[in-house]
Amino acid sequence: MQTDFILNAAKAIQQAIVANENALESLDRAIGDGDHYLNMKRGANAIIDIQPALATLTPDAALQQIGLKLLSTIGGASGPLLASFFMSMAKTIKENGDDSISKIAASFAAGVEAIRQRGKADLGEKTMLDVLIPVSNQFVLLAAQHCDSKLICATLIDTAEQGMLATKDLIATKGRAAGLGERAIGHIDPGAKSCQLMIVAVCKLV
Amino acid sequence: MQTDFILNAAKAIQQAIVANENALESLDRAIGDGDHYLNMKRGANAIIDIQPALATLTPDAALQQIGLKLLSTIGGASGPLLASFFMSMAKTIKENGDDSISKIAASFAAGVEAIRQRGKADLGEKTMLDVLIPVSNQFVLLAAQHCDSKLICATLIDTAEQGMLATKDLIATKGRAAGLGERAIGHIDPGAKSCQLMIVAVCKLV
Amino acid sequence: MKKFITKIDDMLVDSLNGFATAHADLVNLHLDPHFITRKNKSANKVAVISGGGSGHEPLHSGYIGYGMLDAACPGHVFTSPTPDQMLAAAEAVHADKGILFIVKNYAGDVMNFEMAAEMLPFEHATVLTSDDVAVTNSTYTTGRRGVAGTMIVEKCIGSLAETGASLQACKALGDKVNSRTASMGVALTSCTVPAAGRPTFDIDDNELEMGVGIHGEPGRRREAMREADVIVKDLVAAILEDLESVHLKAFDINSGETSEALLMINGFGATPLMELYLLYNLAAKLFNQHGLQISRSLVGNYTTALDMAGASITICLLDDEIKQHWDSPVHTSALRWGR
Amino acid sequence: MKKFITKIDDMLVDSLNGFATAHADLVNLHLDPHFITRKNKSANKVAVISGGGSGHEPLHSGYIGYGMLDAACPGHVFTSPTPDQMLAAAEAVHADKGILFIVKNYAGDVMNFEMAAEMLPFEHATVLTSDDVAVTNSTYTTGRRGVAGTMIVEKCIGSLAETGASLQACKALGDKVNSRTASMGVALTSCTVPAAGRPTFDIDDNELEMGVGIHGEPGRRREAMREADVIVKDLVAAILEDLESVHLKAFDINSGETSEALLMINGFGATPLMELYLLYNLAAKLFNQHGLQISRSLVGNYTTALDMAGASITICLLDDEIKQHWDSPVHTSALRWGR
Ligand SMILES: Nc1ncnc2c1ncn2[C@@H]1O[C@H](COP(=O)(O)OP(=O)(O)O)[C@@H](O)[C@H]1O
Ligand SMILES: Nc1ncnc2c1ncn2[C@@H]1O[C@H](COP(=O)(O)OP(=O)(O)O)[C@@H](O)[C@H]1O
Ligand SMILES: [Mg+2]
Ligand SMILES: [Mg+2]
Ligand SMILES: [Mg+2]
Ligand SMILES: [Mg+2]
Repeated sequence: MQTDFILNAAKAIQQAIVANENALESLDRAIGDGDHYLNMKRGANAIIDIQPALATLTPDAALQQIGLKLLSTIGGASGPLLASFFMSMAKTIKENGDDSISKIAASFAAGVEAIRQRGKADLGEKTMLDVLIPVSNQFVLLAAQHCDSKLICATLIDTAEQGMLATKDLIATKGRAAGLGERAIGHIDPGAKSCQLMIVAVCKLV
Repeated sequence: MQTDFILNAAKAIQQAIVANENALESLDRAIGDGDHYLNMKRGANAIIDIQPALATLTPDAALQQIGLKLLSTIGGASGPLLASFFMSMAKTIKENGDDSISKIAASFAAGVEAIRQRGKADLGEKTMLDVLIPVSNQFVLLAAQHCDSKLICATLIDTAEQGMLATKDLIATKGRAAGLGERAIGHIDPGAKSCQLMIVAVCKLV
Repeated sequence: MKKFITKIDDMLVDSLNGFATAHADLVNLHLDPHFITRKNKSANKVAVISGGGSGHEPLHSGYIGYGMLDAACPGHVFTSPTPDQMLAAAEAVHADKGILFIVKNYAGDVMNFEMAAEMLPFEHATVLTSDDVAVTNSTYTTGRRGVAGTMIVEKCIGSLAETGASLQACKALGDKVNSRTASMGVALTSCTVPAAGRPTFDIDDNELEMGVGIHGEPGRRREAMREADVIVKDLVAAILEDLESVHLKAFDINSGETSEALLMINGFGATPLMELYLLYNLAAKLFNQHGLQISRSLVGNYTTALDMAGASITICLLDDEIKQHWDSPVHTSALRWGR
Repeated sequence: MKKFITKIDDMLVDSLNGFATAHADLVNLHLDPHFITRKNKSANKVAVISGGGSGHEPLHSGYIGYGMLDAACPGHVFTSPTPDQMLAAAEAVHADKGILFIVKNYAGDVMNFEMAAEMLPFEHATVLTSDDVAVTNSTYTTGRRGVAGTMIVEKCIGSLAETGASLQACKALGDKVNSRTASMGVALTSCTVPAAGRPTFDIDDNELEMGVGIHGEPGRRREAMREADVIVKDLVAAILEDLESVHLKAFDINSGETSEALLMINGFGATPLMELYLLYNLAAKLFNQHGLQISRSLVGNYTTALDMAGASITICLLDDEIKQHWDSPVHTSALRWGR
C-alpha cells in the first residue's frame, strides 16, 4: 500500500460523504441527534486539509496522523471510534508491514477490533460494527485465499451493503439510539451507512 | 334611568363583546398586544357575576360599583379608562340626578371627560375617544333639543360607527400603537371598536 | 399553541403558587388581589414596589428580595395589574418611609399605578422607566416604553432603599438611572399569549422585527433576516444615537474620552444562551469602538416576552453612584450576588 | 431556521468569545483546542473538569468558578469534545491533587474522555452522570443518559474539591450524588442544530415527546398533547419508580417516613419561566404526597437543548453531606450564592 493510495482514498471518502449529506443527516435525525453528517464532513475535510503533510509520510505514519486528526476534529461517538481504527491499523502495519493483501487485511481487522474494544459493542447492536465486522471477516478470508484484489473489493462492497441494510431491522443496544427500543426499527444506523459509503469509495479505487 | 336598565345594558354589552371576539382580538394583535378582547371579556363577565348585588342598588351606586369592579378586573389601558368613565358618571348622577335625558347625557359626557383626563388624550389620537367624544357631543346636543330617545339612539349608533371607522386612517399618538407611526394606518383602533360595540348594544335596548 | 397549562384560567395562579413555593425562603404570595411580598424586610426603609403584566418573568417577581424589590404586582399576561393590587401590596410592605412605585411606561401601567397612587394613604413617588429607544420620544406621544432596562433601575433603587435613604433620594436615583439607560430589541418570532392561543403577530421565515416591544408590539420596521453582525450594528447605532442625543456627547473613541457602561444582552424567552453570548461579543466590540468601556455585563433572560425568539441590547451609562448600587449585594430569586 | 449567527462555522467561537468577555472576571478562554478555565483558582485542590457538546448552556461553561468547575471543554453543537481539549484543559488547571472528569453518559462523551484519560500524565478519575430515567438501564445497553442532574453533581463535587479533599473523596461524592439523582424530560417542540438548519425531529401541533433527550433524541414514546397536570403526573411517576427501584424504599407518605430532596425544574430553552413555575407547583405537590420533603428548589434554564420547548424534572435525594455541599458558596456565571 502506498501513501498515494491513502491520499486518493481520503479524497474519495470525502466526496462520498459530501455526496450523501441528506442520507446521513436524516438517518441521524431519525434515531440520533442529527450531527453525524456534520461530524463526518468535518473529519473528512480535515484530512483533505493536511494532505500536503501526509504526502511526505510513510503509509503507517500517514494512517497514524489521520487517526490523530480525526480524533481531534470529529468528536461525538464516531470520532474516537474511527480514530481508534486508523491508529490501530497504523500500528499493525508499522509492526508487520503492508507488503501483501493479507497484511493489509490483518491491519484492517486490527482497526475494526480497536473499534470493538473502544465502543464495547459487537455485531447486531445496530452500529457501524454491523458493516465493519462482516467486511473485516470477509476481507481476511478472501486475502488468505489469495483472491484477486478487484474481486475482493467487489465482494466487500456487497458485504458492506448487506451489513448496512441489516441494521434497519435491529434494535440498538449501543450508542445514542439505544434509548429508542422498538422505535429504532425501520431506520438504518447512520454510522453503518457512513462506513458502507467509505468502504465502497475505497474499494472502487482498487 | 333604572338599575334594571343598567343590568340589561351590562348583559347586552357582554354579549356584544363575546360575539366580536375575532374582531377585537385581531385589531389589538395588529397594532397592540393582542389582549384587548381578553381584557374586555374579563371585565364584562365580572359585571355579570355581581348582577345580584348590583340589582339592590340605586343607579348611581350601581354605576359606581361597576366602575370599581372594572378597575380591579380589566387592567391594561382600558381598565382605568372605563372605570373612570363609570365612576365619573356615577358621581354626576349622584349629584345632579338622572331624571331627564339631558342629565343622563351630561353624566355620559362627564364620564368621557374623565377618560380624557385620565388618559391625557384627545380627539384624533386613534383611541376610544374618537368614538366617545363625538358620541358624547352628539348626545348632549340632541338631548338639549329634547329629541326622542329612540331617535337619539339611532343617531348615536351612526356617530359611533363613523368615529370607529375614522380611526382606521389615523396615526396613533396615545396608547400602545403610538410606537407604530405610519404602520398603524389601515387598522381600526381596538378600544374604539369595543366602545362602538358597547354603544350600539346599549342604544339598541332603548 | 403548545404550552404547559392545566386550565388556562388558572395558569397565572398556578404559576404564582409554584414561584412562591420554590422561593418560600424569599417571598410570600397573597391572592385576591394578587401580589408578592418580600420576606425578612428591614423595617424603616422606603418600600419599593413594581408590577406589570405577567409573561416577562423573571421581571418583576424574580427581583423581590434583599437589595431590590419589596413587592411586585403581577397582572394577567401582558396586561397591567390593577390598582387594588398595588394598594394591597403597599399596605403590606409600607414602613414609614413612603412607597416608591417603579412603573414601565405604558399607558395601562401608568394609569393603573396612578389611580393606586391617588388612593394611597402613604407618602409616595413613582419612577417611570422608558429605556426603549425604538419608539422615539415626541411631544405628541406618551413617550418611550420601559423594557429590559427596568431591572437596572430596580436594582439601583433597591440598593439605595436598603441603606434607609429617603423617598426623594430613591426617586432621584431611579430617574437618573433611567435617563442613562437605553435599550432596543429585535424579534425573530412572535410570542403567543396563552389565553389568545395564537401568535400575536405573523412573521415570515426570512423576516425580523426591528425595535419590537416586549409584548410583541410592532417595532420600527419589518426587515429581511440578516447576519447577526448586521443586526447588532443597527441596534447599537440606535442606542448610541439616543445616548448621544440625551447626553450631548459623541461616543467616539477618537474623542479620547471614554464612558463606563453596563451592557446587558437580554433574551426574550426562546433564544439560546449560545446566541445571546454571540450577540454580546458583537455588541461589546462595537460599543468599545465608540468609546464605551463595558465594565459590567449581564447576559440571559431578564425581561422576557413569553416564548418570543429574539433579544434586546441595553446600555446603562455608569457613574460612581450607579456602580456602587449595581455592585451592592442582592438576594432575589433571579439576581443574586454578594450574599 | 432563524438564529443570531454571523457565519455558521464561526458560531461556536463567536459565542465563546462573548462568554469569556462578559465573564472576564471569572474565566479565561483558550482556543485551538477550545477550553475555558477558571480564574483565581485555589492551588492544591482536585482539578474538576467537565465538557460536552455545545448547545446546553449554561452547562458546562456557566458553572466554571469558585466552588464548582475549574475547566470546561465545549464541543461542537451537540457533539462531544475531543481528547486534545481535555488534555490541554487538564494541563492548564491541574494542581497536584489529580484531575476529576465529570462526563455525561453518552457513548461519544465517554469514549472521548476515556481516550483523554488514557493519555493523561496525571492521577485522574471520572464520574459518569446518568440521571435520565427515560432510558432504562439494562445489561445490554450503555445505560442511562446524563442530563440536567449533571449540574447537581458538578456543584457538590466542586464544593468538596474546594475544601482540598482527595480525588477519591471527590469521585465518591460525585458517584453518590449521581446515584441519588433522577430526571425525566418532555419536549413540546424539536430543537434546530444551527449547522443542520432544520429541526432535529418532526412533531405535530398536538403531540409531545415523553422522555426526550437533551439533544432531541427520541424518548420513551410519542403522545398526544395533554394538560400540564397529566404530563407532570407521568414524569413524577417515572422518577419515583426509578428512585424506589434504586433505593429499595417506597416513597409513600403513608409509610410515615419522609426523605428530603432537591427539586429542579429545568427548561430546555424555549419554555417561559411562567410555565416552569407552573410545572414546579404540580411536581412539588405530587412529590410531597409521596413523602418527599422538597427543601431545595431550582427553576430555570440550567441544562438546555438549544431552542427546544419543553422541560425536565429532576429529584436529588439529599442527605447531610449533599446538603452541605449544595448549600456551600458558589460563584459562577450561572449559579451563584453565598459570595
Ligand atoms: N459503542 C459503539 N460502538 C460502535 N459504534 C458506535 C457506538 N456508539 C455509537 N456508534 C456509532 O456512532 C454513530 C453515531 O455517530 P455520531 O452521530 O457521529 O455521534 P453521536 O452519537 O455522539 O452524535 C452511530 O450511528 C453508531 O454507528
Ligand atoms: N391614553 C389613552 N386615552 C384613551 N384611550 C386609550 C389610551 N391609551 C390606550 N387607550 C385605548 O385602550 C385600548 C387598548 O386597550 P387594552 O388592549 O385593553 O390595553 P393595553 O393597551 O394596555 O393592552 C386602545 O385601543 C385605545 O383605544
Ligand atoms: Mg449523532
Ligand atoms: Mg392590548
Ligand atoms: Mg396589554
Ligand atoms: Mg452528537
